[in-house]
Amino acid sequence: MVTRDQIVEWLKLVARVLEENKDYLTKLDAAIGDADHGINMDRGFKKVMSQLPSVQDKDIGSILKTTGMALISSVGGAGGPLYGTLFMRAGMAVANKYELTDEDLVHMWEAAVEGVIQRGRAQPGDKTMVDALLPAVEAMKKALEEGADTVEILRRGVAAAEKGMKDTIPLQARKGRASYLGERSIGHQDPGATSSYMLLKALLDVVSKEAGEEETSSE
Amino acid sequence: MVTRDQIVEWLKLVARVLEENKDYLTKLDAAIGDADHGINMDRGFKKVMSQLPSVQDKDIGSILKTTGMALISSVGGAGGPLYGTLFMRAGMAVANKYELTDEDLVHMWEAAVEGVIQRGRAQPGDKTMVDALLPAVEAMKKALEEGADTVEILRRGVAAAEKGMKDTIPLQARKGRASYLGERSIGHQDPGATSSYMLLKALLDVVSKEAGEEETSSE
Amino acid sequence: MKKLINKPETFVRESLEGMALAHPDILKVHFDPTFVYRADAPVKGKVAIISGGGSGHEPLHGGFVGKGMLDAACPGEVFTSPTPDQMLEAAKTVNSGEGVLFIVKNYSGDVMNFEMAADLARAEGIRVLNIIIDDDVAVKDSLYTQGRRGTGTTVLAEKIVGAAAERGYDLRRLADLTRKVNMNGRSMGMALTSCTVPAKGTPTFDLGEDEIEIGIGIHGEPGRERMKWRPADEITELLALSIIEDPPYTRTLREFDEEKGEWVEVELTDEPFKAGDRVIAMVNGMGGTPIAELYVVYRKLAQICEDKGLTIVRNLVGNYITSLEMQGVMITLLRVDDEMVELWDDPVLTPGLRWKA
Amino acid sequence: MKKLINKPETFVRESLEGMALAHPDILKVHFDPTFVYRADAPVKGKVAIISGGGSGHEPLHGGFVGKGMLDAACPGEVFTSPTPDQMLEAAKTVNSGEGVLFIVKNYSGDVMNFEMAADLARAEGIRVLNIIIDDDVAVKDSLYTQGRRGTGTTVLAEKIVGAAAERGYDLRRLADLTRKVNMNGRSMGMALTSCTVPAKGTPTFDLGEDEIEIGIGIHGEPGRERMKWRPADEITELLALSIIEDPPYTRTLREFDEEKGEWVEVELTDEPFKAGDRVIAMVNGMGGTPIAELYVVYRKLAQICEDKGLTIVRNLVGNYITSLEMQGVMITLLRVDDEMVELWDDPVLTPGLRWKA
Ligand SMILES: Nc1ncnc2c1ncn2[C@@H]1O[C@H](COP(=O)(O)OP(=O)(O)O)[C@@H](O)[C@H]1O
Ligand SMILES: Nc1ncnc2c1ncn2[C@@H]1O[C@H](COP(=O)(O)OP(=O)(O)O)[C@@H](O)[C@H]1O
Ligand SMILES: [Mg+2]
Ligand SMILES: [Mg+2]
Ligand SMILES: [Mg+2]
Ligand SMILES: [Mg+2]
Repeated sequence: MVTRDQIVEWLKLVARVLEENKDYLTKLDAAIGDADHGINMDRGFKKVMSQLPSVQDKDIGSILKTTGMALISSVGGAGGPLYGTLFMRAGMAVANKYELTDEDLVHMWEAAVEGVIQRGRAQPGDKTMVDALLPAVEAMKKALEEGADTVEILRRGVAAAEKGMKDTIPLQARKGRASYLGERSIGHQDPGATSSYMLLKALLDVVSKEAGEEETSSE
Repeated sequence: MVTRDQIVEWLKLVARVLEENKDYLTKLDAAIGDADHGINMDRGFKKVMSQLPSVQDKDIGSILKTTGMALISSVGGAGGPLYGTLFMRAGMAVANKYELTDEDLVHMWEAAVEGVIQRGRAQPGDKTMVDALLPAVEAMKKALEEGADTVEILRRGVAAAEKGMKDTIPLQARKGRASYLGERSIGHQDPGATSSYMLLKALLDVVSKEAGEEETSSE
Repeated sequence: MKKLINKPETFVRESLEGMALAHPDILKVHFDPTFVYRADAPVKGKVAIISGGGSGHEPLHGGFVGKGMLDAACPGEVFTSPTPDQMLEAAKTVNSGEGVLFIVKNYSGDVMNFEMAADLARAEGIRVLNIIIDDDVAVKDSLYTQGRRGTGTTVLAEKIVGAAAERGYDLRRLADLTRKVNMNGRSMGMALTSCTVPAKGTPTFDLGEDEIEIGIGIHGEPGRERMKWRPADEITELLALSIIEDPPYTRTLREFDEEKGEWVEVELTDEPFKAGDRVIAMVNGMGGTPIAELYVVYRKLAQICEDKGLTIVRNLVGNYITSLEMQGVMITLLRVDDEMVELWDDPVLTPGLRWKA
Repeated sequence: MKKLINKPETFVRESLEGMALAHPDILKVHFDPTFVYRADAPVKGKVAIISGGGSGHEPLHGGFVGKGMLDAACPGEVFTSPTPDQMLEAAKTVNSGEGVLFIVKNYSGDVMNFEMAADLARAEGIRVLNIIIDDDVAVKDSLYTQGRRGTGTTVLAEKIVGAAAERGYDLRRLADLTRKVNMNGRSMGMALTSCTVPAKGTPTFDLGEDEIEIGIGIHGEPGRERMKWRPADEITELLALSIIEDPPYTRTLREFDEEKGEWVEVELTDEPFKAGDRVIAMVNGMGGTPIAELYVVYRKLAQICEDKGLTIVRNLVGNYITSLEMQGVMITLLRVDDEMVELWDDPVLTPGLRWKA
């Protein structure tokens, strides 16, 4: 179970984590992209934060759709439409809800990541955020089937995302700017996969904290 | 007495001296101008050399006028019209002559330098070639009046030019590019005064060599 | 980093404000969301042409807004795609009822943002088609990459399609024309120096004192090859031959199918240049190159085209699609037919390109 | 030194050859001696306007040859005045019998070479008048220097006087108009970076990583003052106020007196700007500055002019008179009357400036 307030807390934590990791993400993007991913995401979540007060009393679907719209209109680049779509689709998947069952939660991520793939047409292995997101969704689905609780579902999702993120290092990019580098993209961790991992990790942190567990550092 | 052949020798020596001092003159011009005086003068006298064969059997006036035209059409910048005028006026002053008496010689330089002043409107002390040329003419006139021989006339002219050249160092430029530097032009030797000195020195070298005297280095 | 800016955060906005002040007769600038649009928009009976992309490529795109070219341009932050709300607002402002054509450079960010914008605009009842420009032969394959980048041909497409819109072509015909321009245009660029993105403050890449980068993108993306400096003629030959001898290139691009009401993948293959072709040639400075050097390149390009049997019927030499203050050059060749040449010659009145007006 | 050239010795020539190839409809280039001239020269019944100077300032002057502007331009080596034989041949080629006006920037080399050329041309029966442009307020006094340098006003003068020649003004009236433009135009520039003369191969001056030079000439001559980098608005204010608040300036220039048949010294004093003046404003890039930055400068300049009661009636923002790849900006303000504005608006068709044609 994830509450509306936890979703709000989550978005705030994401904003904080992205601010803290702005330079780190930008550095990753400098290696194989155009050195703006951290700047873009930070700008986007600042916008999200500025709009949050006006929607945080609404349902989770509205909050997430507003988040998506804020990202779409402020991030730009590839990250903007991708993360915008992620949150829009997530919001649409849980419209009118004030709390999410574990089924809702997993369904929400499934729909969200489906949206990302539709938007960006990246395949797994293309060295993009999909390489963190898709394994996470699959792990969460599996955990749900196996009857894991909310924290455990998210924990498995985060673990899969982290592995997927790290596994982007040896890959050669086939989508986004990094693809122009050809073989020179090998050996670098994908910035989008990294920010995706951070997103999931922040949700786990919020949920597990309220479940009485210790918060771990987010990087 | 200066012969037609000596004039031809002189021009050849000037071409050689300027080629050797191309970098030196350019370096002087870099300090207070636009770093091209040596390049310009060398280009000009290369052109003179290429035309010399076709006129070296003519009278001195023609040779000098051809030299002036060659400089005018190839040097450019401030140096082109000034040295072009110098040789044109020199040539006009000794038209149709195959040899120059000492009177002719001094008169030739007087007319030549008058042309430079008319063209450039520089006053003595403006930190230009005039500061080498004008004292030289005055010294040669005085030497002639005092009954000095050709070599002595030229020797005194060269000495005055050398002093004038060195005396440009403490001056603040009031003509040409160097004038934009204001006080920052102080402390540098004027490139045009330096090339003027070289011109006179080369003539002395040619004439004194034929007079059985030892040639001295030209820089 | 020394630039004529106040601070990185306000650079794009202040530059646009300056442009609006300088050309009030030609264009206006709207902020929040940001877009540049024709002073006389919407133009009755005319399909609106909109483009956009990251800033830092000026005059592209804002400098090509005006009679005979773009109705609106959506500038993002430096080298960052603009956002769909910009394009949506721009579309609403300049649409006269005849629909809107989005001309989009093939960068993942641009492509996705313009697709979202098109969806949003359609949801508001505006007819929109997106056509992608992907002309940079420095990118070899499309299977293992994002595909070719959109570069110099964009400028030529905006001019030609803008003229056609002015003549009253309908939306579908304009989309077809844009696709045709794209299929006949090829570009390749090189850099002598890097550029510095204001927000970053340090050069995007390091080039040694005697190194050059061949096949560079317009954002300082790495090129095909780094090599020692060589004379302009050799560089020109390298670029020109890469373009002229480029084999047929097949790519899959996404377009909106109005009958089906959905995005479909379209496979397109272009034809290489061949003797007898007529071309428009552009020698484009990357921002920091003196025009005198661009003419040195044009001289050699003209010789090469003559050798290869290509007739240059029109040309552009100057800064049209740039990478901030980067020094370097991009060559674009566009195979043209009579229709394209006629449209090229039509009047244009924009800050960046102007004739007969 | 990394440049898009083959070698320094052939740079000017190859660049001109490229220009001739790119614009055969507008101009031709003659070599030995070198000059650029209108493709349709001599134009019957029209006084010919000729300018020239060292190369490296492109598009000035060769890029301003064409209908409505110059009949011919004489390019020297980079930053070196051209020679009188170039001007003489150019004059002979473009003179239609109505005489020739030489527009000369106030550098000792240019002035002397154009004077010699005028004498030579007159000796061949061609009527010639020389008018000097000296508009650079960075040079304070004329008593102890060569006087003010000719900079941005030259571009505006060539446009306005070119239009007047096209309208049929006679030589004397054109000379008067050129002098009037000069007396109403003032400029000042600054550099963020040095330029590198190809023949020299190293930067003309050294500027520290955070230093700028204010009051620079167009050859990398030193300016008034070297200072730490500051925001574009402050730089713009510095330049604009130096121009707007410049006190009356008196100079002695040499002109040819046709009645007397000899060169005479003319003393001229200009009037400072005052509230209510209408001006043409030019924000000119020094060659390596992105146009987006020039618009940042224009934005502030427009504000300052408004504050000072000056109305900008026309403007130019771009690279018009440059110093190779130097980064920096020059501001020119020209006080105009109705006649000058009308002439400004007349058609012009040159590689560097084009409208209504
Ligand atoms: N087509 C795509 N599908 C999925 N993710 C993508 C795609 N293109 C790029 N990305 C992701 O976007 C990230 C870069 O985002 P960002 O730097 O914000 O955009 P841009 O590349 O436009 O500057 C990449 O690291 C990658 O994970
Ligand atoms: N008005 C002038 N009268 C006399 N000599 C001058 C004048 N202006 C410049 N000069 C001389 O010309 C020299 C510079 O020549 P040069 O470098 O060839 O020309 P430029 O200054 O055009 O590059 C100066 O050192 C100075 O001696
Ligand atoms: Mg990026
Ligand atoms: Mg010099
Ligand atoms: Mg980006
Ligand atoms: Mg010079």
